Formats: sequence, C-alpha cells, structure tokens
Amino acid sequence: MGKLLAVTIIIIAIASAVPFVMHTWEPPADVSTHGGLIDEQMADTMIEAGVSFLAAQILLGLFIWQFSKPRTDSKVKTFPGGAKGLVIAAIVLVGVEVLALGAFGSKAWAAVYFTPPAADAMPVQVQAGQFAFYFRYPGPDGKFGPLHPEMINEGNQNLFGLDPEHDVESRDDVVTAEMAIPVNKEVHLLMHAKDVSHSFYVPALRIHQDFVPGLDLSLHFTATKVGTYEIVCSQLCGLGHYNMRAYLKVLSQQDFDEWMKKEQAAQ
Amino acid sequence: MTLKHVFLAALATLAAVTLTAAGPGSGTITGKITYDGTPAKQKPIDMSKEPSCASQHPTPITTETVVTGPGNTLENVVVYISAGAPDEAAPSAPVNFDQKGCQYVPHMLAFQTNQELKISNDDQTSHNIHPLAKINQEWNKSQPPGTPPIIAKYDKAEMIHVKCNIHPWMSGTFAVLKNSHYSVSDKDGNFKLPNLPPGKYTITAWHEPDQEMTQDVEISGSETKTVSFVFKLKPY
Amino acid sequence: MATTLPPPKPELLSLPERRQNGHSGGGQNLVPAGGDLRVTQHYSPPASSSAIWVAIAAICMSFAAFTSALIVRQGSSNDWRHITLPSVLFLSTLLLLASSVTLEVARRRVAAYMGGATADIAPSRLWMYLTLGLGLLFVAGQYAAWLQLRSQGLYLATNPNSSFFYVFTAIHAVHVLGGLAGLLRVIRKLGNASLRRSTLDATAYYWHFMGVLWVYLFLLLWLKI
Amino acid sequence: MHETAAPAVVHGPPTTFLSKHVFSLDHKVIGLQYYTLALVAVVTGMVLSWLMRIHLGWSSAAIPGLQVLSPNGAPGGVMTPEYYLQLMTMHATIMVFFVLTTAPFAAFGNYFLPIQVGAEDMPFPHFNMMSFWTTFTAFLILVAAFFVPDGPPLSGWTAYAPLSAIGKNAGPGEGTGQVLWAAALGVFCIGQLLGSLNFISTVLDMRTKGMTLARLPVTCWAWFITSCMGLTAFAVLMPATILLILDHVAGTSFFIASGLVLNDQLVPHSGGSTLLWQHLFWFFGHPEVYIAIVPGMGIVTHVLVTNMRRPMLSMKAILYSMWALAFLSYMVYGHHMFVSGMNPFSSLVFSFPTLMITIPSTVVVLIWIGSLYGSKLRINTASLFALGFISMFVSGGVSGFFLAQPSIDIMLHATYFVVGHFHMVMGVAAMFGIFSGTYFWFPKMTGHMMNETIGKIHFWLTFVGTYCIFMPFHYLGWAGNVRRYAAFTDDFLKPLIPVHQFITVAAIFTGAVQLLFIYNLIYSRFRGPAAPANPWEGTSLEWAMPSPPPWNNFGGHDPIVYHDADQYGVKTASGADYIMQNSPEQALGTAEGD
Repeated sequence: MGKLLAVTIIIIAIASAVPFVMHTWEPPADVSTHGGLIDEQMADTMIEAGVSFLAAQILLGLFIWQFSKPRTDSKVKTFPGGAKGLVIAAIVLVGVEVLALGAFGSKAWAAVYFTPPAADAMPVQVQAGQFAFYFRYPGPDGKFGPLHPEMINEGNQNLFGLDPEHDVESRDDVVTAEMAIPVNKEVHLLMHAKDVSHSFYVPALRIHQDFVPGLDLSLHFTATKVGTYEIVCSQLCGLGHYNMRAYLKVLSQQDFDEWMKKEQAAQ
Repeated sequence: MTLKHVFLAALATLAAVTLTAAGPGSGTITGKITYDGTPAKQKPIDMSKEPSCASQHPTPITTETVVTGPGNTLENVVVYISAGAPDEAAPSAPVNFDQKGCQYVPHMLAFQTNQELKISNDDQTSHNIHPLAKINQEWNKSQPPGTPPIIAKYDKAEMIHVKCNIHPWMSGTFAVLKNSHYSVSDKDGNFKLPNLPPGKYTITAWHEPDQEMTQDVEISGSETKTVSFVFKLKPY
Repeated sequence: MATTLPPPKPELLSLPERRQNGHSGGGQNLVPAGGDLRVTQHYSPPASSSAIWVAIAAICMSFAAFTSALIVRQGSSNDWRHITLPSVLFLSTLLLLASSVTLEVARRRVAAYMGGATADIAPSRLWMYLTLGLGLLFVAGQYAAWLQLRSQGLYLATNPNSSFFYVFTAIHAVHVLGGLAGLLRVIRKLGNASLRRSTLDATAYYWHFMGVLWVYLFLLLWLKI
Repeated sequence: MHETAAPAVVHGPPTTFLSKHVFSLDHKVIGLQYYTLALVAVVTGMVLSWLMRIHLGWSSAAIPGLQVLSPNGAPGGVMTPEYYLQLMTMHATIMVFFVLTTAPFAAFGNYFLPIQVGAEDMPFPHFNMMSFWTTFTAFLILVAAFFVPDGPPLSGWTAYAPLSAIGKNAGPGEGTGQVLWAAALGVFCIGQLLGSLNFISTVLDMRTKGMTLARLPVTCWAWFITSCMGLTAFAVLMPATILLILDHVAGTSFFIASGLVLNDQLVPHSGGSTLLWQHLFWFFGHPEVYIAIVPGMGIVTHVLVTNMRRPMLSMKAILYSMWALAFLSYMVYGHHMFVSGMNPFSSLVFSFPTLMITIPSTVVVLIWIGSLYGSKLRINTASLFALGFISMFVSGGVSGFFLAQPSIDIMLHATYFVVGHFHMVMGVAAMFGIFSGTYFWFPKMTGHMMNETIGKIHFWLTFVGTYCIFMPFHYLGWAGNVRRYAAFTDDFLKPLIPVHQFITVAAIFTGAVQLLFIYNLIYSRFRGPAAPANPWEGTSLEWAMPSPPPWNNFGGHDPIVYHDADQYGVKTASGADYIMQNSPEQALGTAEGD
C-alpha cells in the first residue's frame, strides 16, 4: 500500500502541474504598460514554486516507496548529511531563493505604487457603491464639482450627489456607467467609495485596488490596446457583489472624443 | 362547502357589489394633474452592467422620477381619499408588480393595506426587491430568475420607495392606502375616483419623492366633481 | 477557626525544595484537598502563580488592541473632541492605588502568619476587607464618573473620545469586578484555612495589575495624545 | 524504581451522570466534548459547502427541499445571492472556529496534553469546563443566526467593516445576524482564552517528575505554542468584536466612516476607520491560521515518528520551526491587506517576513521527508493521513510563494487562488492532521480499535478527492476568478463554469466519503475489537496507561519519566525497538545501520 501511495502522490503532483505548464487557464493578456513586470514575476515564481512542489512531492513519493517495504532487518538508516544538510538546503535553496524573488518583485510593485502620475494624466473619478461602478469626468472646465452625499439619489441618477444648482463645477461633469479611456494615455483614477468597501479589479490591466470608505485613494495606469475589458469588484460588498461590474472601453483618441460628446449630450 | 359557507360567501359578494358598484347616489371625482415650473431632466439609464437587460432597450430608457405629458401633465401621481372615507378590507385579487428589462412595471403601484402583492421577475437575471418601508416592516429579498413570485402584504398605510440593490437604477413606489378610492394619474395626467357615497372628503395627491397636496371636496348625490392639482417642479 | 490554629510544627517548615533538578515538577507538589493551611504554603502548586502572568499577558494584549484602536480612530478623522475627564476619577484613582497598598499589607501579614512569625490572623483579614471596600468604592467612583459625563450630555456614541472612555472604563471595571470576586474567594479561603500562598499571591498580582492598568488607561485618556 | 506515591488530587472522581458526562471536570471528557462539538460543526459546515458548491456549478438549478429550509433564502429551491453569501459566511466561521480550532487544539490537546506531561488533570479544571461550555454557547449563538428573520450575516468570516458594522441597511443578515456572529466570536474568545491559560499552565507547572521541557513529546510543544498564539490572538479579536457590536447597537462609529450612503440614505455615523477593523481582524486572523495548522504539525510528527520506528532527524529543528512560525505569524498579517488601501510601503514591509515563512515550513517538510529515509515505515490509516498531510502541506504551501508577493497579489488577491491556498494548507492539511490523530488515538480514547479497512478506503478516496476539489481552485484563480461570487456572470468567468462543475462533483463525492469515517467512528466505538494499552508501540505516556484511561489518568500515582519521546529504533534487552518514556530501561545502542 505504501507503493500505491508513492505512485499516487507522484501522479497527482505531475497532473496538478500540467495545466500550469500547458497554460490551460491563463490570466487575460496584459494591456498595460506596467503589467509586463508583474507577468515576469509570476512566471519566475511559477518556476520556483513548481520546482519546489514537484521536488518535494516526488521525494516524498520515492521515500515512501522505498521505505514502506516490510523489512526483516532491524536496521534503520539516517539520511546522508542528517538534519543539518536539510536545514541548510531549506534556508539556501528555498528561503534565499524566495526572498530574492520577493526583492526583485518589489520592482513590479514599485512600478504601480511608487511612481507619481504624469502631470498630463487624464483624471477620472470612479465611485463604487452597492452594486455598480459609476465614473465621472471633470468636463471642459477640468474640475470635479464637490460631492454632497446627502443628495445622492439613484432613482433620478444623481449617483454622485452633485448639486449643479449651486456648484458651477458640477454642471459640466460627465457621469457614466461605463469607463472609456483613450489608448496610450495615462489615466489618473480617483477612487471613492459610496457605502462599503469595494475593489477595482481589471485583470487585463493588472490593476487591483480596494476602495476604502472615508479614504479616497488614487491609481494611475496606461492602457496600450484598444478593446473592451471588464472591471469587477473583488471585495465582498453585499448581496450583489457577484454582479458588480462595469466595462472599460479603451478607445482611440478620436473614438474617445466622440464617445465623450455623446455622453455629454446625455447628461 | 356547507350551506352556511355558501350563504356567507353570497352575502359577502353582495356587500362587495353594493360597496363598489355604482349604486344610486354615488359621486365621482375626476381631474388632471399638471405641473408648474421646469421638471428635472430625466437622464438616460446605462444598463451596460446587465447586458441581458440592456439588450431589451435599443434606445436607453430614462429615469422616471418625473414623467410628463403634453400640456404639462404629470403622470404617476397617486390621488386618494385621505380623510372622509372609512377604512376598507382588502380585495382578494392581488396586485402585480413586475420586473421587466431591469425596470419596475408599474413604476407607481397603489394598493390597499393587507392586499396581496405579487412580485414577479420576468428577467434572466436575479433581482433584489428592497422596499424601504419605515412604518411597515422593512424587508429585502432577492429573486433569482425562474423562481415563484414573492407574495407580500403591508398592514399600514405608507408611501414606500422600492429599490433593487443589484440594479441601483431601478426605482419604484408602493402606495399602500387604507381604502379602495385611489387612482394613479395616467400619461395625460388624468385620474378618476368613482363610486363615492355622499360626504365630505379630503383628497390627497402625492408625487415622489415626497410632494403632497390636498383639497377638500364634498359629494352630495350622484355628481361628478372635477379637481385639479398643480405641482411645482424644479429642474434640480 | 483560622484564628485558633496552633503555631506551626517545626518539621513542616523544613520541607524539601519545591523545584528540583532544574525542572518544575507537577502533580507531586499537589496537596490533599482541604490540607492544613500551614502545610499548603510549601506544597502550593505553582500553577496559579504562572497562570496569573499568562492571564495578565492576555489582558495586556487586549488593552494593547484597544489602545491601537484608539490611536487609529483618533487619526482617521477630525471628529475627535477631547472630553474633560470627570473629576471623580482622580479620587477613584487614589482609591484604587490605596487598595493596592492595603492588599499588600494584608498579603505580608498573611505571609507572616503562614511563616509562623505571627499567630494573629485577624488584622490581615481586616486589611483584606479594607481592600475589598476600596475596590467597591472604585467601581462606584467609575459609575459616578459615567453619571457625571451623562449630565454633560456625553454618551457612548456622542463622539469617539467619549466612546473610548466608556469602553475603556467599562471593560476595566469588569476586570476589577473579577478581581473583587477573587478577593472574596481569598477571604473565604482564609476563613476556612484552605488558602494557598500562590492563590493569595496571584490574586494580589492581579489586583496590583488592575491598578497599573487603570493608571495607564487614565493617562491615556487624560493626556489627550 | 518505584513510582512516587503522591496523593495528587486535583478533583475527585465524578459521582453523578451530570458531573461525569456533562459538566465534567475531567480533561478527557472535556476533550471528547470538544471533539463531538467539532464533529457536529464539521458536518454542518460540510453540508453548507455542498449547497454552495451546487449553486456555483449550476446557479439557476433548484435544490430540492432547500425552499423548505429557507423560504426566503431559496425561493423555489433556487439560492438567492444573499443566501449564498450567508451560507459561505457560516461555512467559514463554523469551520475556522469550531472545527479547525477546536478539533486539533482543544479536543486532542485537552485529552492528551495532561496525559503526555504525566499530570492527573489540568491545573484549573473548572476553567477547563467553562472553556468548553462557553465555546458550546458560542456555537449555539452562531447557529442561532440561521433562525433570526433576516438570517445569518453575509459579510464573510472576515466581516470587513463597514459592511459588517452599518446594520441591516447593508444587506440581509447584517442586522441581528451580524450581531449574533460577533457575539459568538466574542464568547468563543473567552472560551479559548480560558483553554489557553490551562494549556500553558499545564505545560509549565504540571509536568511529572523527570518530564523536563526537552523530554516533552512534540505534540505538547505544538499545543503549547498554539496556546501562546491563541492567548495573544483571541485577546485581540475580542476587543474587535466588542467594538463591532457597539457600532451596531450603541450607535458608535469605530469602523464606520463619514458620508456613507446606502439605499439613498445617509448613514448616521461618522469618522470611523475602515482599515481599523482589518488591522485588528488580521492581527488575530493570521495567527489563527497557524492555530489551525501547528497542532496538526505536532500530531503528524508524533504519528510519523511512531510509525517510522526511528527518531526524527532533528526534533529540535521541528520545534524551532514551529516557534518561528508562531513568531512570524504576528509580523505578516499585513499580507492579507496588500491592496486594501494601506500604505504601499507597508505592503513591502509585510512581504518579507511572509516570504521568510517558507524557511521554517521548508525545514519542517524536509525533516519529515528526510526522516522517512531509512525508516521502517508502517502503513496504517493514521500514518497514511500523516503522509497525506505532508503532501497537502507542500501543495498548499508553495502557493504561498505567490501570495506573499504584493506585485503578484495584484493579480491573485481575492481570487480562487487564495481560496485554494488556504483550503489546502489550513483546511485539508489540518483535517488530515485531525484524521491522523483520530485513527491514532481512537483506541486510547475509547478502548476500541478502529476498522483499518474502512479507514484506508476513507483515506484513499479523501486524498484523491480533496486534490480534485482544491487543485482546480488554483487554476481558477490563475485565470482571475474572483472569490465570494454567488454566480459567474462576467464574460471572462463564464468559460470557467465547467471547472466549477467538476469541483462540485468532486466535493459532493469527497463529502459523501466522510460518511465512512463517521460510520467507522460509531461502529468501532461499540463494536471495535478491544484496544491494548499500546497498540502502536508508542513511547509517550498516553500509551503507559490502560485504554481508555481511568478518571485520574495514572491511577493516583505519578509516572516518572526517564527519556524523551523519541526512543525509537533502539536496541533493547527485550528486543523491542523502542523504550517508553516512563521505563527506566536504557538503550543498548541505536539500531542504526550503514
């Protein structure tokens, strides 16, 4: 039965690795400027993790195979090198390797979080609420009008709580339910939560950031490929969490301008 | 069914008929709801988040907080007798409230206390019905597609704002009223309260979110009185 | 009656060391239930004396969590309004500190009694009751402080500072009540001569810790950091 | 050598039914009570997971009979999204608190810790009894959430504020249900604090003569380390739950920020901190994960060393690694919050200790595997589960390489990759530890042997089944499948539904297999052959007493300990290859070959 276990463990280990090796299931193709570093980091980590995983499982299997045989002699043997060798192996082969990986990975993290947005980045505000994202563009004046939470009324689509009657800046603000951005143009995303915690996850853009109620965060990114992508919420926000999404349209500058005109007309 | 039951049922039917059918000497109040000022612009609703609904509206529907008709008429105003008429038992027929194309049909639903309310989901997606009752018991239920209708009742009169938490643009109102004398203005702003026995009445016209106007009317005999309400509307 | 116990027998005072061979033994150090008070002092299981430090560590951890909550909450918004602490708190702080002194006096007297230095247990019980009384007064003082705040219109939810004030004082008061229950237990055991030295010490440490904890909380709330 | 005849009496023998079986002071009875509670909880949690899995595979399918259980949650048998989340919250809370914390730690720890240190009982039996009954009360409070009008909370076991703090306006179950949830956890903390206090004191003060710290069996160390973690972790969770309840019932604003709008209504709270809850919760939450797994590591080491018939290559390395894990567990909690909006510098700061966890984990795994080399491995159900534990621990552990890095977390945060990771490493691995411990100690606890054939079938089906369930979770997460979704309606998730359906089938199958285990438990408890005192030829003190042990463990005498618990693979005069801890016999040499 020991042999069967050994074989089972090794088969399971190899079978588990196959979909990763074959790229059966993959994240959507990257369309951001910063995503390359993340993908590289994922690939490197996959190699490290895959080798550790297979080595450990196969070694486990082999030893079970070998030493579960009933033996008549009373002798036991000790692993060559003893514990010391294994501890050193753990520290050097796995620990140092993984820490180095982490150190290199901070570069990818820094590319997202430790760089300021470009001065000419296009500001877009996103508001997450139960259970939809809404976006706001500042309009021709380049200014966002102030928010008045008490005025929020979804029934008449005052989704941000704008007060155009009193706030001049609000009058030209463009509120939309889908997000459109021009391709190859940096976007400065201002994140606002209406009610509870949400998250802004765009797998194709390699962007993932929680909304924090009471604390407006910002992100910046550049999309490099025209297309339609999904923005989903990944932070449990209530019963409609699964249905909380919006579409991100990456458009050519010309298409974007047209889209903006159409949205402005609809305000 | 025993004879007694048959008898009682017959008696009840008779009573109902005398109460509701136009007996001699019952009056009618009709009228038109109009507005003054500039109504708020109704914005188109972008349903791209729910493709199965968005595809049902080739041209986007708009919000329905103020629905106007030609000649400054105002739709979806509930007109009811707020004083002067006795409280009535609920009719046995249920009222229907549908969710279709991620929209409430009707937008304004008036019914009586303890009357059965039947809520159905005609869409391919889960809806959530969250009537924000303040006087009645508040509840919040989701309704996956293909599930039986939700049956509910309210035992106190109240104007209840109804929301779908999954689709935030969905908005409607339950007008829970104490008697059967009510009417919701149609697209020409018309309403009609028939079968009123003689008496002094206070009639109230209510428009969302919380605009309310009242007028006193006296009915003596089988007359038809016309009453108009003019709501003041602001663009914001 | 405990007060009529005879003086210790000399042979009982020279029992072997409690800890041997560099490790702490366990079960063999237990004494028969209801054993003689004079015997138990040497055989006392040390469990309660280490357990009390474990318990104190856990309580420290809880209040560290509360403290960090206070600091984070204070920084998270500009709605923090400093409240003036009710003046009765200064008095109750003194009461609690005084109770620590009286308990320490009581503890030393019991120790002296157990060690055979004195045969009179009555004064130590008096000091115990005094501690108990001061402890009760402290809790009453906290209650008075709450009333004082209420009269100023400061309730639990009025502002974050008052929220933390009520939470801190209430949770501390619950712990003090636990200490009072421990004191009552000690007094009862002293009465029927089943008190173990380690129980007494553990209760005393806990009580002193309540004092220290209160001073810490008081400063935290008073200093308006 | 004679045994010391100390009249050690912590408490007398039980005299009534109540004092024997219900309000027992006996650590063994309390251990069995904890085990039973865990068994009830795990069955509940597993049924919940079945319902969730069916819904995830076929989200519009009606589950027959569900509409009777919950007319609101499943009209016509079709689960509503909120009911899915409510079941998910309850599944996680029940599993984490009432199974993974109670079974390997409170149940086995209570039963065997005093025995293994050679004590008659824990030092504070009344606290011990209170510990169980408060935990039981906590379970009742939690389950009561099913029976309140709006049902249990839907905010997940992490209960992120402000969703969990605002009240019923935030969704069904967020009113009374969430308060019950928080109260249950607060009460649970009290129970575990009392338990930890007892465990720590037992190890420090109740060891018998000769039982030096160095001679403690590895399980004692594992429980001791777990208690130290539990003491600090639960002491932080309790304040958090108190503040959460106050936000609900007293109108305070600890966790609720200003200007929040729900259902077009302004929430009447202001200024609270959203991240405060996450910090408090994860400061508890990460050690909690180790509270679930470290006892399992101890049990597995104990079972393996007995069945390998040779000492571990280095028991010290395992012990130090467990301490290192416990220590690191407090420094890494921020890795749950990489994209939560906390300062991105802190993410990097939290990342490195997290990556460092690989070192002690790898050391333990390599010592286990290295010790297998040259051993005389005995294959029985207990050792099969112990070996399965290693395999699962490795599988669940390597995915940590990814999740420890903030940059990769951007892609994998809150996806099924995380779900696969923690289910494997703290769910399945910990369960394998529990199974291993059960098959190993059942003879001692009941006096009956368990049926090995059923046990082995149980192992094989469970081992393959759990891999079929949890490996695909990683593939889903890799493709960006967000967790905690009641249905998959997004374009990029729809193609993954067949994978979910496969997982559902595997989960139902594997769950059904567990009935074999329960049957085996019940059957063997009454019909199993009588167990000898030392069926596995073990060395630790639990094997030096009859099966099952008498109420006062060692019959009123304290054993004297002469050795550590690793005296396997030795030459003895009697020809046995082991020496028990309480045997004064000295080894004639090791039986080590070339």
